[in-house]
Amino acid sequence: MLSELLQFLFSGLTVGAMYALAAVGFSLIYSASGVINFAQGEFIMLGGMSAALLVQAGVPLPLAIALAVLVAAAAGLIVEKLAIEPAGNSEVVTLVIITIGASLTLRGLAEVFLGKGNHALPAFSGEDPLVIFGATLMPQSLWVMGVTLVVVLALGLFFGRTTLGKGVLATSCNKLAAQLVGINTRFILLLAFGLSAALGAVGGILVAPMTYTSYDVGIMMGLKGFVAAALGGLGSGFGAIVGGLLLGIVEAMTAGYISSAYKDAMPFVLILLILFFLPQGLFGKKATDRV
Amino acid sequence: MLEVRNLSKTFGGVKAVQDVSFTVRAGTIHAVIGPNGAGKTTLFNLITGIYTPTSGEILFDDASAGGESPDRLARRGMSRTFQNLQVCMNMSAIENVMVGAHLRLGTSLLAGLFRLPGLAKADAECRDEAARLMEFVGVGRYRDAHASQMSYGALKRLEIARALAAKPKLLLLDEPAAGLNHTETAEIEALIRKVADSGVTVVLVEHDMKLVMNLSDHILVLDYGRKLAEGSAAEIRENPDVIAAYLGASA
Amino acid sequence: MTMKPTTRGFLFLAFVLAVLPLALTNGYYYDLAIRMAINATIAVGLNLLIGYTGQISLGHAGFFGIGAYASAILTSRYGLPSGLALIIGAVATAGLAFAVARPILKLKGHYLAMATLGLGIILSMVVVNETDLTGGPDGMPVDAFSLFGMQIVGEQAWYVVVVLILLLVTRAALNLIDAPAGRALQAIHGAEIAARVAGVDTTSFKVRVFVLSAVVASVMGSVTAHYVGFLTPGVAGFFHSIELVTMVVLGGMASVFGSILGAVVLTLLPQLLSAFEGWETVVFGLILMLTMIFLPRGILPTLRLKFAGRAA
Amino acid sequence: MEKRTFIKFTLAAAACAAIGTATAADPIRIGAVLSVTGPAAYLGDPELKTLQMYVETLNKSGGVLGRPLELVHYDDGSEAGKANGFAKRLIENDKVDFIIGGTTSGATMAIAPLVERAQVPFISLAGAVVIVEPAKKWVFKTPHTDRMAAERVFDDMKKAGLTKVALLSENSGFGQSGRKEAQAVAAKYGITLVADETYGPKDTDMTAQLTKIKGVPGVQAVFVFGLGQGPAVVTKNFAQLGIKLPLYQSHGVASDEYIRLAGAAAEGVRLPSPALPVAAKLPATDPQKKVVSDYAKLFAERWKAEPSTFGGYAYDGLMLATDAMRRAGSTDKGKVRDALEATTNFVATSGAFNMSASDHMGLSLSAFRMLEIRNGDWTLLN
Repeated sequence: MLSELLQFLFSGLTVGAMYALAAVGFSLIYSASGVINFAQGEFIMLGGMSAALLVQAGVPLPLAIALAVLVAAAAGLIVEKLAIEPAGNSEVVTLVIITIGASLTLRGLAEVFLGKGNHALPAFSGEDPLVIFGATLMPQSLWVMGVTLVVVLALGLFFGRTTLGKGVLATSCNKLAAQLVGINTRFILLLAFGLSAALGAVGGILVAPMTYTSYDVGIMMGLKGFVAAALGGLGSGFGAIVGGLLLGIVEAMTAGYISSAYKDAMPFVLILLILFFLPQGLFGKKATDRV
Repeated sequence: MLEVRNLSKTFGGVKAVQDVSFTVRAGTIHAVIGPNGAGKTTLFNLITGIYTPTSGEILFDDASAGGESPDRLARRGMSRTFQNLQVCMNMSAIENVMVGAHLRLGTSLLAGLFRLPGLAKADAECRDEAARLMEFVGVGRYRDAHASQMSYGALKRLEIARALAAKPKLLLLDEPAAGLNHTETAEIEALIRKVADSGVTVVLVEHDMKLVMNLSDHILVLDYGRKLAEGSAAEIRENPDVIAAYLGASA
Repeated sequence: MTMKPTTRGFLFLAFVLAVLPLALTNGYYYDLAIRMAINATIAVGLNLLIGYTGQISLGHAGFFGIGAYASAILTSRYGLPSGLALIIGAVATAGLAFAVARPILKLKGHYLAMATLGLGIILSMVVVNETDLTGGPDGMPVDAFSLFGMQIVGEQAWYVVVVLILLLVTRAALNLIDAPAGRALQAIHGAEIAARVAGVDTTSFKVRVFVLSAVVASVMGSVTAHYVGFLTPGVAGFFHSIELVTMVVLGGMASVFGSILGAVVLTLLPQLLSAFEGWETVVFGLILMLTMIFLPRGILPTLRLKFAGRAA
Repeated sequence: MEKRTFIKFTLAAAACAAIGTATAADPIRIGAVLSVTGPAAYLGDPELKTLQMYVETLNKSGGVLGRPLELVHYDDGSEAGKANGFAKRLIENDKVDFIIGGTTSGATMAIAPLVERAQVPFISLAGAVVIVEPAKKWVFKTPHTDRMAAERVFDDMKKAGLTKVALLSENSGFGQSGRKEAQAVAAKYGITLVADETYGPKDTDMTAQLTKIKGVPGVQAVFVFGLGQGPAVVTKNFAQLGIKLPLYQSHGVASDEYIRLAGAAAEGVRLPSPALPVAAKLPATDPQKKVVSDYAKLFAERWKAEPSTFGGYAYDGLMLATDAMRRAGSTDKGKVRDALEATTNFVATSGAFNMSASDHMGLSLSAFRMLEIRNGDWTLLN
């Protein structure tokens, strides 16, 4: 029975790491702009789809990955430049609707130009599962988890050690004050979108060998990413990772031990319970009203 | 009217208000002064129920008021204005004032949906009353304006009108003259006097010493969350601790 | 005596709805008009919550779903009269909305969005999975609506019914925003702390307006179920919720007539876009983005502001 | 033609008052409501492509009854509510002579009451049994039912002596309808369903469900009912977990895409399917050989894409419709309907259709071929 539990845990961690990568993108943009970017899922889709189609066209895998990340990052920059920046200081709901519009546009373009089929990407390190205490794990899962870990560490360093990273944090804290001390907040916002899109693409590429990819995978990944980010506490990179893993594990455990029919509902029950007691998510900053 | 006993409030490790006690008698004007960060606004937030005290007691009309919600305190006759304006920019000026009269009108959602006869009449009266109050605080010319079209000084007065619309017994004014020029400050001073004369007990936080000294019957000085001194304007002016706190240790 | 602008607007709306049938030359146009009116009614109710009180909900399709499935299940599986089923659905919705409102509405901003989204998704999962009751993803048929032995059949009859409901809800919403309770709601949006200090029991108001908007969605869910005659879980789903919110924001937050306009635009758009042959999603997304970028307050308020600016 | 339609629709919608004008070269109007986008796009997309392609082809060869065909199609985005609205538009506004579509069973059931009331012949492309049982006067369908798929699989299992079967179904209309039918007919073949798990249409990992199934005592085979990428993920997870049981899929994965996605893991998977995937491997004597080969060739040439069995259903629908019109000698709706009901031994991609007043699908169980994947390709089982 230990092997079963372990198998559920592996499943949860693999899926959870995917959610975590999606959630980090949400968190990053939320940090810089206070906006929940509903187009985040489409960056994930763009990464996976571009990589898969490039490989099919005969481009070597590493080059295809690099190009796919660039494609998604470019899409992120375009969305910021053409949709978010002109909207300026609109209300948050307005910005949310704009990102939904951006998401539909990107998905629609993918549908028209990349087609509606499902595509696979070859696994990076073969298809032979590793057996650990009777449970099996695909090498690709290790890639997903490993890269997630690297991303966390890299973001930690970026925010903690670099001026640019601190600039992002300052912008999120108080845009006006950040501008006053000479931070180019427009550049920060552009950076956040480019970086989130690139991160999303990395996630989309990593999971494509296991889950396949198509023009509409962004919807589900985007939703799960938002949930994971909120669970962990919006704007907290660490929270996003924990939220993602927790979400994946709860889903796998529910499917394994309770009911696979309700496995998608369980994370939301969990979220409601958590939010009732911790209104800022697990690791979100507490805000006090100042009057 | 208002009695504060050993009131303390800590945020995390920071002691914003520490063991403060004072009494406000009915019909007086009471000022709270102190340097920035002395805990004045926190004290207001504790009294008006926005924060819950860490320890200590607040008595309003001889009944406990500590930790009670702002809307229930409003029901009991307490009203206030804010240091950072809290005007509803999504509403017209007069509607902002009418919100102040919220408790005296039918607040049933159903009554509102079906515009029951009694409600329409009361509401029309409320509108006239709000217009009178706007005249009273000196913003009558904004009667048909939207809140977002008003100047900063006018909005400060609008907040006072809204607070008065509740017909409070006790009115707390948080820096009513902040950001105003000389003339405007003088006008606000006259307005506060007028309000007090109409029988409302006033507590105010203010940095403008001239206004404080002119108006106040009693002054409470806070420093680093603690009570530094208390007394009449003349007493406070002479108090060496207050002078030291305001002018720095070098004085 | 001058007429209030809202009264003028209301009379204009009533006039348009009264003469519209002259332009509705076939059942399809009636169908469009009916769907617009249903969406508009929900949007007006939702705007009270989102636009006026400033509390977002990404889960209202869940309430729509409760009403719709209550009507479908109670009438076809338990033989209850459709009027009674509608009321039971509305009461159940009110009960659920009331029970969850207090903890949920303590949340702010995106967390509130998250919680309402979660609630909506849980409800839609129930609809998908309880196959025996709901027919599962393939859906279930719904009988015609009948009241005192009279059935509502045909587009013309339904048009009259939904238009009357729309006018009633619009009038009630206009009344409310002009009443003390409505001002309290707007004050919660504008400056919540100030509202509390003025004596507004903000929690109670948020809860009540949440329940109110949920009940409107539920009733329209029942109406839709009987009108369309067939129900699938999509009606309770996340995308329907987003669609409803988009109607409110696109038309104009805190504008009753804006909501109606938003509902009209969003109902009509997919029909117009069907000419774009595969580009529908792209064009829809672009229209959504461009409208919100250039008319950030929503169509109606921005136009009104521009118009007023020119007149002044 | 597309451009003309576009302008006309825009004008019509803008003015909100279009009046259909009849011209001398009055085309036969075929209406279609398909799920070209959304979760069921996997089905709806090849269906639309097929209809467009064959309307072109038929028109090149002179149309039907000397009149050209005109296709009026709408995308319901995989939402039944929208399908209902678009069907109303086809009937009331576009005044079509015939309706094909309803990609999903939900969409079909939302359209059915409308065509019954308006008396328009209608061929659905969805699988559920409820569409044609009991038979509705104006409603027909081309695909095999999900019950037939379950029966074909259980029949094969029975022959192999497999009686304890785990069911893993997709949480979509296709999967849940299949699950219901599988449960209904299992006993008839002496099969006990020892597990009943589901997965979401866009799920990315099914190892949890499969681990649970693996742990069920006595389980002898696994039957998956789903569409698109989900069953491929299941197949990969199945291999990952080293489960050695026979794996059966439904006709929902009868496309080359499935083999490409699942790769080596798909080796040995069995499923029921129309003849299309094995068109080239059919014996020359097979009556379907020509029709499926021609369809596959034409589709691949026209769209530079793999033909799919779902497109085949649309082909069958259009051909049945035009055949009925030819036999009826007019587009009179009542006569076309009667002719359609009288269809006998009409060979199409799904099999030979024999309609009757009580059978509005007209396919027999033998029309389903049992396939196995060997060496990365389809093999026809006998």
